[in-house]
Amino acid sequence: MMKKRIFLLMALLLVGAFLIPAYSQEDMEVVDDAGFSKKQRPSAVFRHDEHNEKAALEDCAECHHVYEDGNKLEDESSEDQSCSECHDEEGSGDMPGLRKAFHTNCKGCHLAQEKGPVMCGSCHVR
Amino acid sequence: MHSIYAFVSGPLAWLAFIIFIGGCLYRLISLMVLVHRKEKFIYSYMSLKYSLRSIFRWSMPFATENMRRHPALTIVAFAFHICLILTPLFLLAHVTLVEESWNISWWTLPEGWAEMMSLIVILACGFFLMRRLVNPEVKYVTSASDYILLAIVAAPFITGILVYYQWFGYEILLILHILSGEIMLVAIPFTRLSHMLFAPLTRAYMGSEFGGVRHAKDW
Amino acid sequence: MLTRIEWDWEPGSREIADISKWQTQFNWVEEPCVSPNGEQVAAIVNLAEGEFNVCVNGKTWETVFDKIWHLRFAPDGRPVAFVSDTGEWTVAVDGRTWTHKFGYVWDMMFSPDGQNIAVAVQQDMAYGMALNDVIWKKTYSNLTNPTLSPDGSSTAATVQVADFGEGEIYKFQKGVFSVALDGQTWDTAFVNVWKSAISADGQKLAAEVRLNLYDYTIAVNGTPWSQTFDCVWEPIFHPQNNAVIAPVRSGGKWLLAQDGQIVWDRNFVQLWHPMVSPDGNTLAAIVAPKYGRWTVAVNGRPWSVTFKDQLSEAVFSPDGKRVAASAKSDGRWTIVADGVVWKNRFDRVWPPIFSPSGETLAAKIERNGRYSIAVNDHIWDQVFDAVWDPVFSPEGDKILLRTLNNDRYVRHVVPVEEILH
Amino acid sequence: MAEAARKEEKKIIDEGLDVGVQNLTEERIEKVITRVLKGESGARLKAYIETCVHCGLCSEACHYYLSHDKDPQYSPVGKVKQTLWKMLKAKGKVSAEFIKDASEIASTQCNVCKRCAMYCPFGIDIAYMMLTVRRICHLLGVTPLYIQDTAHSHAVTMNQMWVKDDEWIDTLQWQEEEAQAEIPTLRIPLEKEGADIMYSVIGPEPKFQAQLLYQAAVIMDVAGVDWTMPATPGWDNSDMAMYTGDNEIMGRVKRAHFETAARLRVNRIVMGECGHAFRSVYDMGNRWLGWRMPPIPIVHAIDFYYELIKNKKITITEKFKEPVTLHDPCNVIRGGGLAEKARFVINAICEQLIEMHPNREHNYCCCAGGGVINCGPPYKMTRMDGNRIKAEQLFAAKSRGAKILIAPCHNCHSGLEDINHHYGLGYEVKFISDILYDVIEKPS
Repeated sequence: MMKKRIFLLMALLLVGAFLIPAYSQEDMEVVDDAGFSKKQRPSAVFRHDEHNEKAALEDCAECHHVYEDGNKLEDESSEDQSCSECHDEEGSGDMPGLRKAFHTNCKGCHLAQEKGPVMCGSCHVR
Repeated sequence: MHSIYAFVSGPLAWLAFIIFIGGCLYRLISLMVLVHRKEKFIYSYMSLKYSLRSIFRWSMPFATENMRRHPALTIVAFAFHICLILTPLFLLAHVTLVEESWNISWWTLPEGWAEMMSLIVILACGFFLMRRLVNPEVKYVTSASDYILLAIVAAPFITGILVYYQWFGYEILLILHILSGEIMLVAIPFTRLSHMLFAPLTRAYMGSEFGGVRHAKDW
Repeated sequence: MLTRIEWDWEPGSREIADISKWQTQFNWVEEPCVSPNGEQVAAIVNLAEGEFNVCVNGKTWETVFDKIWHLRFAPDGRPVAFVSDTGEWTVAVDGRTWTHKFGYVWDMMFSPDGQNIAVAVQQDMAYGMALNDVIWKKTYSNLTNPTLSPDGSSTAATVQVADFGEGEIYKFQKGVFSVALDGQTWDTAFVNVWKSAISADGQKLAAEVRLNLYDYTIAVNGTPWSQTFDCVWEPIFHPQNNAVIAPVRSGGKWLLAQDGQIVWDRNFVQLWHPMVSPDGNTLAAIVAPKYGRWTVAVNGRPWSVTFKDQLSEAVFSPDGKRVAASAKSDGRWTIVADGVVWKNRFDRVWPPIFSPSGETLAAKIERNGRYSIAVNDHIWDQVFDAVWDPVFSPEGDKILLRTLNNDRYVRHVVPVEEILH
Repeated sequence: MAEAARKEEKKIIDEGLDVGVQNLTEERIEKVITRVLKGESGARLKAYIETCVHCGLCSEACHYYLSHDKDPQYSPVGKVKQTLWKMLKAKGKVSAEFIKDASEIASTQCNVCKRCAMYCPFGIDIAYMMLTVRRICHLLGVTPLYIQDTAHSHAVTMNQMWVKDDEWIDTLQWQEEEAQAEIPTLRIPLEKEGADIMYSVIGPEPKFQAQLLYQAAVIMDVAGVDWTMPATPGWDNSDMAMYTGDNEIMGRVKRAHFETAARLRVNRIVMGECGHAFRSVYDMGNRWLGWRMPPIPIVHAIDFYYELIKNKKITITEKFKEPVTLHDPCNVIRGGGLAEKARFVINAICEQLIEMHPNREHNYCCCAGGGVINCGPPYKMTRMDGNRIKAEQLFAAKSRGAKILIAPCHNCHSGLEDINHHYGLGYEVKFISDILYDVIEKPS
């Protein structure tokens, strides 16, 4: 059951990586904030590959996590999805809203690692 | 920068809020204790009806004789106080920070409004500064402490605007912004900014005396 | 003079005089007053311009005066008034004037038995006192706060002992006032001397004094207490041991002091009119335990019931076991005895009076402009245009009532039982 | 500039201040200031001092400030600065000369009219602070001579004018006799125990203005009032000790007043047209004694006349013809809410009332009250120069036709007489009773 699902995901990822270059993260400059109905700040600067290289991030799920019943699933990741597919703007129950999700994800890690920007304007650069 | 940020936005902010809230409670309680100890009779004249009558009247722009006599100051003072209180409370960035820490959030001001309101506070501080420098009756009773208080109030808004536009050294300014906010919080209970706490009380007392005993208006 | 036991205590009503007849007889009739035993009613009457007399039970005094004021019955039943003839004033007792004449006389005082009559007098701007037509040997440039000793044998008053001109504030502040007992002042002078009291044996005189503009104390026979206070009220003498008791103010609160030492263990927002029970065992005073709240404190313990407006004239029962007072809250009067408030409320009530045994308490009351009496919280069913204070019979089973209705003055003796039912 | 101008004015010689300061030592000053500011004062003073944001908005409330070309030293807060702020800042370590100046400022440059309390956004009571300064000066023995003498009079005689016990009664009997020439059966009932009303007046009435007693007696008689007057001290409702900061004497005098009324068992005390006396029996004296409100209801003359007219106890034969204007005294209007009743009375007895502006609670002070006129001749010019604005206000009313100035308060009355004369305004100053006495129907 579990193996089957991982296999399926891997397959989908491969297809996605090759067939949809438009979604390639190589060119990514800012965080995908399409999920916000109204943007109040400039999009957060985020160069995906450069960041990951610098941060020596191997595991996609470090950011592209999957949660089930409040627990992070160790072997699963969600880089095929938009953050906003799970995190709507409002958030519900344990699921943080989109803004909080971004902030927790980025700033939370930066604070923990004591690396990377943590102040509003450092990401939301004018 | 991380550690400084973490310090000013973490322990220092906690400290500032604790001093602010604790200080306010301390000041209010010690005033009440003083009333209880030495001027208990004051309680016997306090009237809810006339307290509210007075507070309400003095919370309405142009509802009192003196407000009508100084229209510019009235407008500035009301705008100043409204913006001074609402802007930090409903600023998106502040609410976001609160939400990150305690998972509670509330309505926020559109960024453009907040910007305008901060500017209003700064301009109002400028207006007050001019009054202190130019109006003889204000100048006469102005001392260094009054300028310092004005600076304490203006600083979070000036730095706030600067970090909003990310002019000059953003990170340093943000740290300064947080610090200036914290200084203001700490200053409120222990300087004449405590009129935030006491004005409703003095107003209520005068309102009660004028309404309940003197049967006269206090405006 | 008949003692109270010899008065007519036969129950029933008796009309003594019809004052409406006097009104036809004279230009005008002033406020009537009545004798303690109720057998006489008297009033100052005007005969013509500048002609006055006193009418007692329909009969006028022999002499007509230019002016008469302050007609009162002495406790022994003699009518006394201040009278003026050809610009000179004196005292007339039962129509007979004193031999001494004065520029002015005022402040009439009686001993409890009515035998001694004291007044303040002024002649050629020199002030003194006169007791039973005997004048002080020395006079002073001003006199205030006259007082009479408990048995009426001595008089005292605050007197000015040195002259100072208008605006001579520093001379004043050196102290130019003293107190004179039977005309003799203390050797010491003070900035102010107010009310004084004479001991039962007539040997001691105590007065409230101000030493400078700020320090107050009590002086006894000219010697101030070693303690000073922010303020003091008038002293009283303990009837048995001659101790001097007075309220004193310190740190913004009032305390009770005896011979300079604080005797009650708590302070009050106000404390005045201290009084000692006839047996000397109990000390009581009118107090405000809280701001704007009035009651009586007995031996330093205030009653739990308090009144908003005022509390006046607390009295001990003759055996000293009970205390009662008249009190007012929100404009309505009532009586409170031993901390228990009457249920009835009145427009006005006069100082309550205990029966000799202390069991019964009576007071003159007013409701809707009509007067009556109430006994132990029962209101008598009869009302009058005017009544005087009720008087208990020696056994306490009957009450003497002096009333006025349609200008008819009537003397009633009413069994207490009748009012209580 | 302003500093220099102020110094020019300071040529007042007052023995009460000049000799008073000679007895001071630095220790005594410090001790007394500490006693008052730390010991006697409490939350109010603390809150007022710490809430004041030095905005200067109280300035325009003050007639001294307005009359001195907006010299900030005369603004209410300016006077606090020159007195209390400095005492607080120096923790009581101030010089004798400072105390002298503080006494002059607090006693003669503030009428404690409380107009500024209506202009402060926080309702800070600067009059209370000035009275606190006077309290300090009293305890230091540095009070203007004339008013100190008056306080001494209160202490000795329980009245304001050194009227001796017998003189008072004699005066009443004399006025009774005078009035009997007009109404033969008229009486001034002395010591009528159980009367409805005790009528109380201020010391100057028996001393200098006995006609006011006469008028009151006629009004009482005509209205058929059940009234009395005491033949003992306690008849005087006035109180200058209240204004010198001698609270103990204030309390003593008020006690005498209330206990006299209580002894006479009256339902109410009616008082003549006086403002500060109203304050002393209605507001300040009763409080010092522990009474939240007066133990016996106090009815000011304005209120009493209102009642008599409203209840048709008196009839107006013919209204007073000449146009009048009304000065609203601080202590009964701002302090007693009688503004509308005053207008009812004036309109009932006068053909035409021409309002001065500002009026009611906002009327400008007479500059005599608060004990200032009682500080005597040395300060007459202080009052005249200090109230040019009043002259302007009165002049404006005059230019609109007012001829008579009604001032239902003794201090206002005397103060306005001086203003009237000094500025040549040409008013005739009257009490309400002067007119009321004239226009009521009397037995022929």
